[in-house]
Amino acid sequence: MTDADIKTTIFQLLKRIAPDTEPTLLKPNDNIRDTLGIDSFDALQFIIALNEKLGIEIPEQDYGKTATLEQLTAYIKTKER
Amino acid sequence: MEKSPYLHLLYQMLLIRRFEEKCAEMYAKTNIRGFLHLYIGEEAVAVGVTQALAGDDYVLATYREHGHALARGMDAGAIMAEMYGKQEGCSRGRGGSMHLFDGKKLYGGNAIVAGHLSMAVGMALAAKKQKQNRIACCFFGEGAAAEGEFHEAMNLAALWQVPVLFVCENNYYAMGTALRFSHAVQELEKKGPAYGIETAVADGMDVLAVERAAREAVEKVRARGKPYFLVCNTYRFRAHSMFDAELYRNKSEVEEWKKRDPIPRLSDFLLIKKVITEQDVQDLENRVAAEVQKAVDFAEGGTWEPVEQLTKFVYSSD
Amino acid sequence: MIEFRMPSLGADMEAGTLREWKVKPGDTVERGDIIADVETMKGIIEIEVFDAGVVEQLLVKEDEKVPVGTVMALIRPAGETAAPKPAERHVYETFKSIVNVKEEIPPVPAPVHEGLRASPLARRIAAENHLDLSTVQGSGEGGAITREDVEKAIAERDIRLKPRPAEPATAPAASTENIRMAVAAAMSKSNREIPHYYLETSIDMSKALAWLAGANRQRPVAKRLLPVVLLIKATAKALREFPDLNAVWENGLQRKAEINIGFVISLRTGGLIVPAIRNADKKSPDDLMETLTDLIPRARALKLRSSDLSESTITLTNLGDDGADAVFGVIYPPQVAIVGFGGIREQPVAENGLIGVRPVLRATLAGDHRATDGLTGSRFLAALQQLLQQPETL
Amino acid sequence: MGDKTGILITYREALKQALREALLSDDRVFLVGEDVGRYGGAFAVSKGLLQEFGPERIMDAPLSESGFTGAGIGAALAGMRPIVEVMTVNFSLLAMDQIVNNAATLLHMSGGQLNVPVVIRMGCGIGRQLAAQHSHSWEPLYAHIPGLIVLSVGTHEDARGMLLSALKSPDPVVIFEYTYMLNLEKEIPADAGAVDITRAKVRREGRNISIITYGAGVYKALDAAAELAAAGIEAEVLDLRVLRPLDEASVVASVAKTHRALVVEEAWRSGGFAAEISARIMEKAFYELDAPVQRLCGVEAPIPYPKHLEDASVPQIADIVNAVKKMIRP
Repeated sequence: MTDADIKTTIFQLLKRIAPDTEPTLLKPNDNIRDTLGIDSFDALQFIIALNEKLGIEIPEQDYGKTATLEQLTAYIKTKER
Repeated sequence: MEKSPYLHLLYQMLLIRRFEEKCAEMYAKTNIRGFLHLYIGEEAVAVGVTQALAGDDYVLATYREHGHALARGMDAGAIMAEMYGKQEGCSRGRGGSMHLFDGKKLYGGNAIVAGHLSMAVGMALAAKKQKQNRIACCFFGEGAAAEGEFHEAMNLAALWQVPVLFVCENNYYAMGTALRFSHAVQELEKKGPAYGIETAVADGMDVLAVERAAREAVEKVRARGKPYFLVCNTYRFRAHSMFDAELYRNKSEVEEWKKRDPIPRLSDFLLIKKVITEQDVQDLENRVAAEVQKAVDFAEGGTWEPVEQLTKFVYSSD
Repeated sequence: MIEFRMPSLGADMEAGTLREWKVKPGDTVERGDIIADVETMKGIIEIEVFDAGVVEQLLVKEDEKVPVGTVMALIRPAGETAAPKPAERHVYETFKSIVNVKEEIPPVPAPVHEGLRASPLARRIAAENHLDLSTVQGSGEGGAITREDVEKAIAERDIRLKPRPAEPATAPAASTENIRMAVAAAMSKSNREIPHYYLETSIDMSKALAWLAGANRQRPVAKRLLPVVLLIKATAKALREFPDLNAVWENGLQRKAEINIGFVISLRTGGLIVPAIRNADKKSPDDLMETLTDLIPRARALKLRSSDLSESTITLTNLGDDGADAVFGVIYPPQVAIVGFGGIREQPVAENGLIGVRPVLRATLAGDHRATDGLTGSRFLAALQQLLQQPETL
Repeated sequence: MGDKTGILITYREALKQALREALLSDDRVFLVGEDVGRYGGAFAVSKGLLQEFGPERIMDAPLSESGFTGAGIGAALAGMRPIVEVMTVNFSLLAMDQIVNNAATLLHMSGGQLNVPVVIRMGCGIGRQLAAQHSHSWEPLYAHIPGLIVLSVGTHEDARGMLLSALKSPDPVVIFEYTYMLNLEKEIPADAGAVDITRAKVRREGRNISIITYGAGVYKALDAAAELAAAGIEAEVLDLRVLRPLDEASVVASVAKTHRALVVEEAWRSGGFAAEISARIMEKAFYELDAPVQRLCGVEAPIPYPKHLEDASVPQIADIVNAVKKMIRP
């Protein structure tokens, strides 16, 4: 997957979890949860969605490594075989 | 003595007897089904009373009504066809043995005991209201006299003063229950006066006696426009219906009554008086046999009502 | 004839605006069916019907605002027959096949759009499985859709759609203003009428979080639990011992048999929605998580049902890890208490003469002083704390 | 310990054994009705009982249905346990005033003081070519009346057992017996006795459709179900047995299992008991239905005498088979 593909997927999933937000306006280093106003519940739904869509499992201790768009994209790439 | 009126009485009784004997046979052969109540032994009552009635009088009978139908002049073929269930029957086959109807000659054929007594009162009431010279004549058994409807009808008829002749055919058994077990007062003739209705008793095994009593009764009913109660004591020689083991009476009783059989009684009387000859009797038998056979042939040749017409005649508009 | 009236969905609701009828005259409805969307101060709410029958007449037009209690529709009870009206043509068509089977069954006209022929059982299974019946080919009499058809269609769909596609992002326009007004009205009423008392306690969450981390490590992503389910469960269990807090104040204190926790969900666009988690004390943490997974997205999409909203016996507000340290809530009338949880913070804690760092949660209780006193509230918070020290028992 | 070996018995004999057992087990029990004694019972059900129990306990009554039914009610009020035989349902109309206005109402009208433990038996049904005044299915008429317990004897087991349970009832019980089945032989357990008169009974299990019926419909439905089984359709046959108070739960349970219902009865369609069953299903099991409930009922005409028309008047086995097939494979 290219960075662009990953980003598109992230945006799609965020839009589904939080339809009333505009994820495409996120800047690479924005904290996703803070910027979009996503609480822990929505965050978990997002992680579940990533798991369903991409087969990537993010353990709880790695939540800190996925705070921004940039971090998340990188994280997903490392998890991809 | 004139010959023909007597011969006519004999003919009618003989026709009923032979016709019903044929019915019993056809029932045994399952050409006739359902309930079949034979009148054999009681012929003198229907025949005797009918002589006194006019053609347009209303006649109502019970489910033991083959005799009344024949005495009223209904066609034997139409009656037999009815018992076969054929659409050429007098009730289009819908009624069978218990429900013979003829819009002019016989208003049934009523199988709920005593249910037709008050209808007779109503028909007489209608005749009265329309100032017609008709009367209603209602036949019923002594079993009916135990029903509340008997008492209600008697009271209404007397209260309203309508021209109805109640004829109680007392054959001493309501199905299998003897008169003494079903009536506290067994003299049925006592029940009429209780309602202020003139009452007479006739020997129901003697057609001449019945005819005499009936003529007097009918004359009074027609002249006064009041009810009349005629009790005819009689006996049925056959079982209540074809399903009857006759556990309730013994054979000797039946044999005793058979000695009073109304048919030989009349023919013997006429022979002794030399009103008729043996040949006359034989001719009559032959004529009746032919008529019964013709009725059977008619019934056999009849047709079945199509199933599609099952719901016909539920309403007048059908 | 049954009169279907604008329901009251809370003590604070005085009127509602009909946004959409989900039924039309002639439709058959069963108890529990959603028959309308009504916009209230709380948002668009799906309104249930509580009687079975056939919709005879709709009396309120869409976009009309009517007071609570207004007759909105007439429903003919099941079994009652009505004089045939042209409006009922389609019902008649649907049940026309109930004829003497000895008679010839008349040819059934091709299904018209509004008269989709489907058996009640097929409809029920379809509804339970979110299957659109118009996509199903019927094999029954006159093309009617039967259970078999529906079950086949569901099986096919489930094979086709895995994972499920994203829901179309067409949530109804949030009526933020209305929700704001509802919160305003309720909170004003509360502040006016309820004499609040406030209590706070700090709870060491290290055992609870450790248990949770352990539990989540063994679970697939989709089954992970959030700390809040432990808070809900602990609150519900503690309430069993303090029934005076699980109550309403209406002409005196009235305890409630069920523990239905009103769970505050804040909308990103502003305002709050408080659906009820029914019988929370009887639900396992997994059940609670499942309930939240159902309720929260629907709440945010303003798709709650009336029954989701009307039954809570106490309120719980949880600020979560991004929120403030502590929250002192305003009681939601006619309830008599609100429990508040702040964010879980790493804090220095003195223990056996030493200072350690522990995750600490500040739990608060606001109580209606007419109903209970501070002593009851204190004991309740103590019980809550105890329960959270034994997370495995929750 | 019961004797479970089967004995072959006619419906008539089962009824008689029940009568005999009732008379033996309780001195308060007596039988009254037209021709129950010397004649041996209009349908020979009580044949021989007069000889065994004497005229005090087997009482022949004159043709006076209203009178002796009322007397039965009175005797029940005053401590006896009368069994009133109204020969046939058609004559019961003459006694209906007593049954409806007295037996059914006294308990309620007296504020619970006067109960009426009378049992009223009557022959009924169609199939003997007895024409319009002697062929009736008026179970729905009686089932309409609160205060009565209305039983329909659709099987030999019930013929043997229902009367005994009815006599235990503190309230008036009307029992419908089917004259058409009197000569029919079936096997019942040798120790067969009192049966539950509160519940309907599944006479045959099935999963594709419920044939709900009573009385004369039961054996017909069972025969139809056997035929259907050969065609791969498993029909459940539910014998309602107790028409009032109706065991609605069993109806709902069966429909919830099979999702289709055909109600079969010989009574006329309009306002009949099948209509009641159908309505209950609509009320309580609508969302279980995978096809519209169907009824097979008597054709709405007085019953005619000829066999071919009489047969066409009420549902027959072939009609049931055809109706089920149409419902399952349209």
